[in-house]
Amino acid sequence: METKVVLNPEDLRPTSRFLRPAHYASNGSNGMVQMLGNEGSQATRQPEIAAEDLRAMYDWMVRVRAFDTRMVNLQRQGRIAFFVPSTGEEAAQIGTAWALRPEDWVFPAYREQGVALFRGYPLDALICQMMGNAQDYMKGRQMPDHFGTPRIRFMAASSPVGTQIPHAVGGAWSARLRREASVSVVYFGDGATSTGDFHAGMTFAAVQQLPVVFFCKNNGWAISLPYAKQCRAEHLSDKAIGYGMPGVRVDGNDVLAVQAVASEAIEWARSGNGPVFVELITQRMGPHSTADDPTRYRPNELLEPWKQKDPLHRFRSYLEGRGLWTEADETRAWAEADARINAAIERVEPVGPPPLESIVEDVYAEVPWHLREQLDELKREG
Amino acid sequence: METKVVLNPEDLRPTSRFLRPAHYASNGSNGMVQMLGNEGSQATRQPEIAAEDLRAMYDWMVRVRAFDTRMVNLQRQGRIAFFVPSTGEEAAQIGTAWALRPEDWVFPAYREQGVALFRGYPLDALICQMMGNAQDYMKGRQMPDHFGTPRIRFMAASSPVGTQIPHAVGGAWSARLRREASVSVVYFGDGATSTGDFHAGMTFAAVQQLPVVFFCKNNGWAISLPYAKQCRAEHLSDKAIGYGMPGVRVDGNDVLAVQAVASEAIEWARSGNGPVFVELITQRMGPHSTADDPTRYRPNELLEPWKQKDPLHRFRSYLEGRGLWTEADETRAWAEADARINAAIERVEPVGPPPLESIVEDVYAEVPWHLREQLDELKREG
Amino acid sequence: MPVLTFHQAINAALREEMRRDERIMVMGEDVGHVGGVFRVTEGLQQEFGEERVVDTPLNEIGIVGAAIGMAMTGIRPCIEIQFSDFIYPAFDQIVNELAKVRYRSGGQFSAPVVVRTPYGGGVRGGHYHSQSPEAYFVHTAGLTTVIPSNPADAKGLLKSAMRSEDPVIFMEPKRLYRSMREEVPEGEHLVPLGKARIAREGSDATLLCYGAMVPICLEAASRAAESGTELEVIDLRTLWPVDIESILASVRKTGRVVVVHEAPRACGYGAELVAQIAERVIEYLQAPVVRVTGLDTPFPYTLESHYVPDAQRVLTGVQRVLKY
Amino acid sequence: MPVLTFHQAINAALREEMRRDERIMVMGEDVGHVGGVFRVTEGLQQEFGEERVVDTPLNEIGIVGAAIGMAMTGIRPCIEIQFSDFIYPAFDQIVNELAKVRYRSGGQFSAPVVVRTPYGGGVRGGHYHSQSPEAYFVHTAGLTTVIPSNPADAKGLLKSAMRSEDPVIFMEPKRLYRSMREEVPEGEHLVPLGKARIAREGSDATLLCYGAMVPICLEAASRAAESGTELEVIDLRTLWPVDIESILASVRKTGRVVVVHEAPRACGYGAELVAQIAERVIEYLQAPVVRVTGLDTPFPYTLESHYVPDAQRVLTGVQRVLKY
Ligand SMILES: Cc1ncc(C[n+]2csc(CCOP(=O)(O)OP(=O)(O)O)c2C)c(N)n1
Ligand SMILES: Cc1ncc(C[n+]2csc(CCOP(=O)(O)OP(=O)(O)O)c2C)c(N)n1
Ligand SMILES: [Mg+2]
Ligand SMILES: [Mg+2]
Repeated sequence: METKVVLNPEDLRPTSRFLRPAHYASNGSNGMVQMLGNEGSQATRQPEIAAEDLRAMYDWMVRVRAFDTRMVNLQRQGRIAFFVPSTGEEAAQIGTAWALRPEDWVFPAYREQGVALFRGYPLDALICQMMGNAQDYMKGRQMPDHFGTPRIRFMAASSPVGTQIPHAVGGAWSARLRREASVSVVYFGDGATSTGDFHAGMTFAAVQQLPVVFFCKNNGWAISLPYAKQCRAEHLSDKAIGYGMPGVRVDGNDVLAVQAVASEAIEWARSGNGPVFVELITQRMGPHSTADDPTRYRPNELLEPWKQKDPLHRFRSYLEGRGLWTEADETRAWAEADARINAAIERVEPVGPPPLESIVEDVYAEVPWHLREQLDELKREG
Repeated sequence: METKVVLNPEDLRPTSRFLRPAHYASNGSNGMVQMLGNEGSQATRQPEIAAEDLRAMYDWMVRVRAFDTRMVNLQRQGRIAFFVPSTGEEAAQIGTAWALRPEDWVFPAYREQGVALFRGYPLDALICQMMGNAQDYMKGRQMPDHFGTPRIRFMAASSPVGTQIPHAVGGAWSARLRREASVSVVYFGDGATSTGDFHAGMTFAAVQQLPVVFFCKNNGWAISLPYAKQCRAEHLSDKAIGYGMPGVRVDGNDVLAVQAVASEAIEWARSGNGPVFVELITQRMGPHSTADDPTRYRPNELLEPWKQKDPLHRFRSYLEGRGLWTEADETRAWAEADARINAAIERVEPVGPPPLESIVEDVYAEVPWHLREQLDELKREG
Repeated sequence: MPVLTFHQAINAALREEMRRDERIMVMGEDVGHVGGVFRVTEGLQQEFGEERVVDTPLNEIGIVGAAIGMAMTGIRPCIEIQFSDFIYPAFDQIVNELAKVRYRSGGQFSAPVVVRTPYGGGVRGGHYHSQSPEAYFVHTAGLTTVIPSNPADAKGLLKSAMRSEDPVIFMEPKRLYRSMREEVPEGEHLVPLGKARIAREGSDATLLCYGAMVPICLEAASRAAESGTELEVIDLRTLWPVDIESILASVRKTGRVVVVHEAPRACGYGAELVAQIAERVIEYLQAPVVRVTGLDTPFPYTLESHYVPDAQRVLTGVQRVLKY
Repeated sequence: MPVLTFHQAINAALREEMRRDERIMVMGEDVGHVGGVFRVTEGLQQEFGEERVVDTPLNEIGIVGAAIGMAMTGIRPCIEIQFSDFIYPAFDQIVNELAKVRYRSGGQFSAPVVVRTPYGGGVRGGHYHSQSPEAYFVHTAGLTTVIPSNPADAKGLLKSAMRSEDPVIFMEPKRLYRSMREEVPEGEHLVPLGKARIAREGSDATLLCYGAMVPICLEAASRAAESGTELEVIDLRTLWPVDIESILASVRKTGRVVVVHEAPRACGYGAELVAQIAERVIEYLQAPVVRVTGLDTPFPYTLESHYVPDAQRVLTGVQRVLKY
């Protein structure tokens, strides 16, 4: 099997030149960082990650894929109303999440279930959120996939695209003010780079040199809009130049490259060097959401090459090549993941809806008079 | 006297490489285009502008400066309530305006009196706008400096910074839809590049490859905020890269360079090559507005070098060097400009306020029932 | 007459107007190639080409801002904001620009843009796919706000909006897109802006409503009729400038009024109706006007059915005005 | 007690709270080095440093958005929007984020941000330096909207706002910044949110007002008193959630009400007051509530004095309720 490493060894050192603004600013069309070859070829240079951890990384990717598959399934059966799948984006999620410390803050979009699970969002609670039931941390107030909790420093997502970007900047700013050595990371898509919120966030982060890392998952689509109609620049990472910020492109289906770049970016930011923009090149393999039919706008041929680049497949080949993964491991990993999910569904599906009273709670810290009245009215009328 | 031309002769041809995206995208810190030396030194290569036109150009710069000076004066005397001076930005105004055709559309900010006058905004009407009287085209509805009229394809300015940027993009788009060979140009400041409207306008213009030219007058300040706190990139023109658009930096106090770059950018856009971003490097020599006291935030030393680079002074030296301008010309130009302005003030100052009825007009095409009622109420109450 | 769903009726209006008037163009997120996430603009790009039906980048400032620039220079954009919940990034362009272009230029420029946007609950959309922001627009001088309640009106009102010289916020009750079908007149069917419609005549009390609340109010009226109470249902159609005469005529007749909307109550559109009625015909009122509305909370997900008024809540409101 | 102008009183509140609570930071356009275009934040950067008092780039999305991120993670931002006319670029962050963070997260996160912003006419500012957008915020569930009318309240209310667990839109009547001076209690002077103030007692009619309209209403009341009419002036202070009890008590006493604000009328805050009164105490009303407000037009420049209510217009309104 052919091996290749595109990333220069020099580039893996904490404050290597690859994150120096000058390097990136002057080289808008620089190459994409890659460690795993396409289609399962091997990296010669081994990542600085223990064998057990590499196995765990893959295991996590399996869990995320299994969760995704199962939720789409539940939606088809009408057991949850909606779902936003992230199939194809497992490496982008687990690779970046791996690079975070517990004290770091995550500002997600709606396609980051894997990041949440990895950080310790309880599976039961996550499924409760999909069901919007009484045990959902969100109290059933939001559509599926709009979850979060301070327990794992994972903010509660909203739907408006891009709004979380300035929040993350504020999170990083807050950390600096509170002398906390944390980094804020924010996830968003290619589409989000067009929003005013993106522009605001990038501008503020750069001017203030805040410890924030922008993870842009360029999955090729904003619902039906392809990249070329979203942005005229060759690469989204080119945008970083205009903000005076380093911008990096990484193969988002290569979990080792993602982990390496993410770690470096995060530690760069943590060390006070300012923000970094990371473009993760990937592909949304499923529909935008369960309400979408991608066959109306995305030719199947377009997906074929991406199927070859499946992040699980590539990483598994690598692990197998190093003798770290076997067919038996594979069977066990999937069986365990499925079993865990099934058990969780079984546990939480009987949970009922949140109580009627909750409809007026949390608008303010205390329920004010007019909402008490409106609740009373509801009770009388209903 | 030393002569120098920084601009390559090659660069003055309509579709020269200097507007090729690749050139600019890969060279974020490219030099600033300059034709006149600093402090009045000469350009060896003569611009392709007839001697009479060069004289007229300077004459216009005098008129703009004279207008500015007089309006600040009127404001101090309480004869107008407010004014936004553009002293120091005459070359940026006349150089760009010179490059426009009558069929082109101008989307101004509030600091473009010179562009308006040059395009034929009647002096009387402009002063009426400053006074908000019955003969103001705007019917006295806006603060001074918020003027415009379709007669010269100069849109009515508003105060929110940046909002005119997507309008200009729409104007260019409209021209393309209507098969009109016009270009839309939009003026805005360094501060405006931080707005969401800027980001929207640049993104849409680039993706649609519209005939629009972005004239960003980088005068160093957004009220009290200096460039370094607005933007971390070395140059505003670097921003163009992230949109996949050519970006050019030009000495905004060098009317010949401004005219050359503006012409090229405008004809580039007119020829269907898409949008161009032009950064005009200048300095706001006066206060942000008559309500501002810049001594509170701008050290006087900072202005000194800029006084040397005064756009009128530099261009006059050049003209004198070529034997195109004499002391007598100078005296006459100022006298004529002042006389014209004084005559206009005298004519329009007696004009009264707009009639009370006008307060409810133009909210809609027709005055609706509720506004007729509200006017009646006013009349009864007043 | 063809039978069309609500979304087909809007599609017909767009198609007919685009055929009639070359100046019209349509843009928004996902409106072109796939015909919109609700398929309302389906087939338009195929018929009118990519120049007149445009998929835009994800930025509402750009959609509204570019439309204003177009409209000031001779194009008639009919733009879509994918959900009215996502209209706020463009709020500055709408409030400070779109609504004020004519006034601030002394009538020299105008911006006849139609902003189409689906609104309201009933699709399990939670906070961000269910909002009813009409009051923000009614409070903004210079805008005309229109909300149709049925396919025929949707077509006729949208055609009028597209011919208006003023900017129109055209809000579409998304829950009716596919759930309501009826005969829709072909061709030149124009419903004038600023005119309400008596959806059902009655003399015991008046229900003032619009959009998705009209079928709810009609259902309530049918149920009330079973027990002999005759409710008049006024479908306002244009929220502002509102057809005040039709409202007053009905109030003079019934003396009892219930205002129904799904938007939050505080400073909602219902408040303006209450105030108008109180100012003009208080002497006819036999009971205080009752507001049956959404709650002053963000729009919930699981408890949505408690949030949006239904026929039962409307009838409870009716009882309150009848029993006063 | 020191005599302070309105803007000095706000400055004092900011200064004292920043000394008391390290978590507070201030940011906005031009608020730092020069202390704001109205000099309200003057001297704060000098005292608290560039880290806690920040001049931001020109983007309101960023100001509000970053403040939300800060507030969710333990900082207490008190931000300035230079003029309330320029708050709309941040409208999405305010309506969809700031107001909903607590609700959508099931109470797990909150965003206690204070948004200070000068509003209203009286400074010859035309469309874009005179607007009164309070109704937009009152209509947005999750926000508390506060408008002080005098220096002492400005200080006491702002201090309370900065201690609130909920986001507060704090609108400052810019025309009073320098024109109003009075004694302001030093130190721990807290005026509770949600409590109105009887600015003048009277029994013939009630004037409901806030912010810059309070001195206007007081002037009207003095003039009315000369001819023997005793007007009660209620300064609402917190617009929402409003102190309904104080309003109702006054209405029960006088039976006649004039609501005064400079914002446009349609769906304005006055409409909500009319509706609340009509719903709760209609039987006490001896005349329909009259609204004396700005016009439903953009804010004009030259004709500004006709647009903003003055004592004369208030008195005409009073005549209408008295003579009904
Ligand atoms: C402000 C706003 N406008 C429109 C939408 C509707 N919408 C939801 S997701 C989406 C596309 C987002 O694309 P991208 O940022 O690339 O993220 P992806 O879904 O591909 O992960 C759009 C247009 C929205 N949620 N918010
Ligand atoms: C959206 C918005 N925010 C704030 C303001 C207040 N303001 C007026 S001008 C200005 C600075 C503009 O700077 P720049 O764009 O560089 O233009 P310049 O005044 O230097 O010509 C600011 C902050 C505004 N008008 N609009
Ligand atoms: Mg995407
Ligand atoms: Mg500037």
